[in-house]
Amino acid sequence: MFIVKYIKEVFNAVKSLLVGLRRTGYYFTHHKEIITQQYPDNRDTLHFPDRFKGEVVMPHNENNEHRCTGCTACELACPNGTIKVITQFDITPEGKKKKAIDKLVYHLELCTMCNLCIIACPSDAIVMAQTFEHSVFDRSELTKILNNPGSKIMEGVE
Amino acid sequence: MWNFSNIADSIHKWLNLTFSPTLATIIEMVIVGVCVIGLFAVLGLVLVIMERKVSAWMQIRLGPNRVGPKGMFQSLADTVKLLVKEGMTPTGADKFLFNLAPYIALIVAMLLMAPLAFAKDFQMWDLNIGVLYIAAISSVSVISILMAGWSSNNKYSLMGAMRSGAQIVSYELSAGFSVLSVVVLAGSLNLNTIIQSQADGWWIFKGHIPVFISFIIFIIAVTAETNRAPFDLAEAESELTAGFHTEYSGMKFALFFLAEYVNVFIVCAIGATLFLGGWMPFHIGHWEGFNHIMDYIPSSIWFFGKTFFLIFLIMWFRWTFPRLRIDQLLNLEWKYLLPISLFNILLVTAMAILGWYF
Amino acid sequence: MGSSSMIVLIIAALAFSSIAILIAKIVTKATTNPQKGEPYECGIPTKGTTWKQLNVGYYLFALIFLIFDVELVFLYPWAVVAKHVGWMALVEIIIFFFILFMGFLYAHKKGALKWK
Amino acid sequence: MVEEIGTTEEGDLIINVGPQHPATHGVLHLVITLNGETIKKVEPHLGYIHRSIEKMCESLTYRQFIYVTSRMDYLSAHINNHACALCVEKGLQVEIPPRAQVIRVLMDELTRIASHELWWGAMAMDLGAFTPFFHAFRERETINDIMEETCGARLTMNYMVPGGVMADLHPNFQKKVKEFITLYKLKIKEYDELVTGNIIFQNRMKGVGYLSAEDAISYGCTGPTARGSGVSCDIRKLYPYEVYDKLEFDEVLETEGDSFARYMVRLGEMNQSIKIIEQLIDNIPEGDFQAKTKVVLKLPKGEFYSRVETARGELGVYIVSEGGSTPYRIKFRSPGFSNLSALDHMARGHLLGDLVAMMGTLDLVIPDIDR
Amino acid sequence: MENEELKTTITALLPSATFEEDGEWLNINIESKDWLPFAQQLRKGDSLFFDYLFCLTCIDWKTHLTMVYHLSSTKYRHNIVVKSKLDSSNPEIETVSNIWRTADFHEREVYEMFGVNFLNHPDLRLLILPDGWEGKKPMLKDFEDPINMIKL
Repeated sequence: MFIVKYIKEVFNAVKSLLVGLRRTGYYFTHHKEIITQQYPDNRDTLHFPDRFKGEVVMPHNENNEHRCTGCTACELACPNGTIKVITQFDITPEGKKKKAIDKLVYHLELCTMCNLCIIACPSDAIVMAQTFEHSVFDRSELTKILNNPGSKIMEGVE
Repeated sequence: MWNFSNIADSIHKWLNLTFSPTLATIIEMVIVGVCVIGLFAVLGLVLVIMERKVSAWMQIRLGPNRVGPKGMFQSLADTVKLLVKEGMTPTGADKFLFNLAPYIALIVAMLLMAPLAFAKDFQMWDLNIGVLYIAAISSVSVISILMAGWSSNNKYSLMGAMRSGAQIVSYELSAGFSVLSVVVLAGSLNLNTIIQSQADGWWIFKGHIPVFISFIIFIIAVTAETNRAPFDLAEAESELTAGFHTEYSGMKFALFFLAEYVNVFIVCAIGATLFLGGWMPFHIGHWEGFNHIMDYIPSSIWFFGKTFFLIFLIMWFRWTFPRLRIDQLLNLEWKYLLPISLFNILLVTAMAILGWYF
Repeated sequence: MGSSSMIVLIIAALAFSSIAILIAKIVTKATTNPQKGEPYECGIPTKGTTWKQLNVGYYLFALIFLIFDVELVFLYPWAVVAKHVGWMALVEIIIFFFILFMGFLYAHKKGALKWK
Repeated sequence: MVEEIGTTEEGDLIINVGPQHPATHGVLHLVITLNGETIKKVEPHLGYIHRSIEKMCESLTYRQFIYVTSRMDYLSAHINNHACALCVEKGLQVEIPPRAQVIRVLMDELTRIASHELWWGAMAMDLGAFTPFFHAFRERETINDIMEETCGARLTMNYMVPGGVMADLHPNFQKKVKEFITLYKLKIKEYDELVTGNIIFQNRMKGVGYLSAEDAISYGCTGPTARGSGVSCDIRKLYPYEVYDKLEFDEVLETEGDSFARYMVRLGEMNQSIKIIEQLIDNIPEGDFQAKTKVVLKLPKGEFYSRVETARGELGVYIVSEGGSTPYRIKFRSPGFSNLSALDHMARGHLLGDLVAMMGTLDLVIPDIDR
Repeated sequence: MENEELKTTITALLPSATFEEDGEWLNINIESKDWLPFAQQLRKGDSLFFDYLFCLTCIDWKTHLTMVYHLSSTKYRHNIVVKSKLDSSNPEIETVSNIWRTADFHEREVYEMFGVNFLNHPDLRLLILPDGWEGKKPMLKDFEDPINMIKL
């Protein structure tokens, strides 16, 4: 009886190993199952969902206008101090003083893509871009100014 | 064209005609040395890329595909990388043994090449005790591992070396017994005679189930002897980081790496020689027509084909199974493989005496 | 080529590894600092010495192996002639194995084959 | 007996495993006292990635601190966020819209499957089988793609806000989840073929790292670690939150208490999660995905404690509020910290190779332990 | 057991205990010197059976420290919170690591983060902080990080 048990044990062990070998053997012969993405080569066909949080950008229209009013809601919402809004006072054509942004400084190196600033923004001036290749050679390049030079606030945005 | 023995003969004749016999012998030796070194290097490169491709495909990956066509030169690039790495010796190490160990690993691997018959009549040393020679030399390989592990003055290395010491000596037994079963059937220790005895069929087919069992035991034992997964306890990277070669870097590490792969080749070549007929083409009994067709395929292709099939088998094991624990590893040997092979050799002897093989 | 091939192979192995290591020495630029020479232990300085008495478990297997390996060497000449000698060879080897197996069982009973 | 083994003697080998070690999956540092191969003592040294999240949260507002917790147990980031959101909601006493509740539960369960997938692969890799790791990633990446589409990120989603979720589900969500379920059911059989049924694997796991039910409770083990010992501790069953009380699923319990039992619990949990997703995916109620909350959240003075079941066990969030817009003191009772404390007890007397199996089945995520 | 029942049982055990019920669970305020015997009774008592210590932490109230123990029973599924005031100049309390072994690690964490000295703790060493850490305990409210990168 001992021998029968012994042989049974060996048989079951070998069987379980063969089952595993069959599985890897299957994948060895079926190259269609390969899931590798050849990343730098497939850059053109890479698709990112619209909601992908890559980095904060400020869209400008063709007249170099943005929607930021300089209300600093994003600055307050940010947990890391990523955004600094530097405001200045524009003189409107009517001669009134109006608060506007001089620079919207964005520290990408501190950003954790938590999306809180985008939600906080009342005028939808900033959005998340789908970029993801953020590496640079110099750390200072990660500090960005989001508004284009000479840009203005869009008409009708309060 | 594929007949190596003719080429060797013509070179031999030409050398003896042009030079004095002594000089001719020396030149022949140099040629052999260079050839063996070349074979060594090529084997290392081919086996590394093969392992990487096999593992990649089993793991639903593409594997290396950047250097050269389909990544075929990847291992060359790896070699260059290892060449430019600094080979360090730890301050606390036993420097003499530490530097000696890779040489020994390589010498052992090299010496095992001698009795292998790579093709018909193409053998360095037609030794009449070839099997014994292989068994004797291969047991030296454990010394290089013990040396490397002990001299590193690193606890992981030490444990890896100790483990592999216990492991290799244990598995040498069942490897030896499974080899013996073929020796009993062939009645000779000469590798050439063993190959000749398989002219009408390989031992794995002729020997029925007992030889098949010893073939399986042989494969398991040599996987353990070459320290490959699932028996890679000597370098179990999730327990001992890199085991016995933790402290080795640069070219010294590369030599260990190379020796490991060449050892895999050698044990598979031995397996192919003993069980699958070496360079002997696939013959079935007295089917003259079929045997004749098979003879058209050059003998070197038969040899390398069989060897690489066995290498693939060992790689297949590596990329499928989890690693064993040290006590399970020794249990497997002492409770399963050794009693089975002891019993098996009796069966084979009975079979040999009765002549139950065609 | 005969037994001279052993010398050739040893010289080839030595030449191969020496040249490889020599080239590596020439190509690489060695820098030293005390931390580099420390034994690797996951980045933590090692505690105590490495070269000390180790658990006997490893050596036990080596000893048992020794016994069996000597038997294995005895088996080689037997194996060559077994086919010619005939049934007597089988009977002899069964007796031989029986003694061997008794020793094996004894070692097993004593717990020598259990990992400690 | 345990105490006897635990004493160090002359001739014992002290080995550091970690912080730079393949088996610790991060920067855990274990000091192991060995006699031969037998473990006498395991002593964890923590703190290599301690970022003092509790202290950080004291200076962040209730809206902001949720995102930080993604960095604790990054494999179940979503569930961590959930625990924090629940705690804040408890203080604010807001009603969460049913749609948001269902979305949260769906995401939780997807995260749980993703986490267990990674655990499965990594554990098999620890035991020396590399191939399962890549096979596990195939399914995990599918979940990550679903997450990316809806939440905008693959790992640290930050999809929770107090009062609901940040955005509505992506239109493709239902379709993709159903596709995933089909894929999962097809591929889960391979897991058994490759790992579960394998004789080497079973021998490595069975009888290794035994933890009795009493010890599991005493050490504060939760999640699959405790359920492998037969302790019923699923927060989703005991203290149901969101819609868990309306769902049909089983608490997976094994009684052996060894590594294999913990392994089987996790595999069973993946199937239960699929069951939950199947129940919910066609029944997502219409409505708001977020309750109306004030811009600046202020919790009333008091103490709030919420607990959820993460992939690793019970995560407790304890907020002490002084009535301001930031927490006065916040404490995360992380599952990994308590689970790790049982490692020494489990490992004593086993071999070094078993330690890897034990650590694998404890499913340690180091940031979760260090916080 | 409901909160009312718990209250009567615990009052019988420790008459000096005071209760708060505004939170989710019953809060019990005790003197730090009563803690160890009280903890033993909480663990052992058949009707209480608090075998699961699921959270152990400390709160720095600037004037004093408060140890907070969240206890639960896996048998009866009732929860309580035990709180004990500690003197901030010399915080000391008996360890409960021999009653609930999870307290071992949690107490070590509290020891290094708040400086609470757990009497009779078997292994009260630094767990998370690097060896040789000196100075203020990091989780105290008046801790100033010399290399604080971001100030909000």
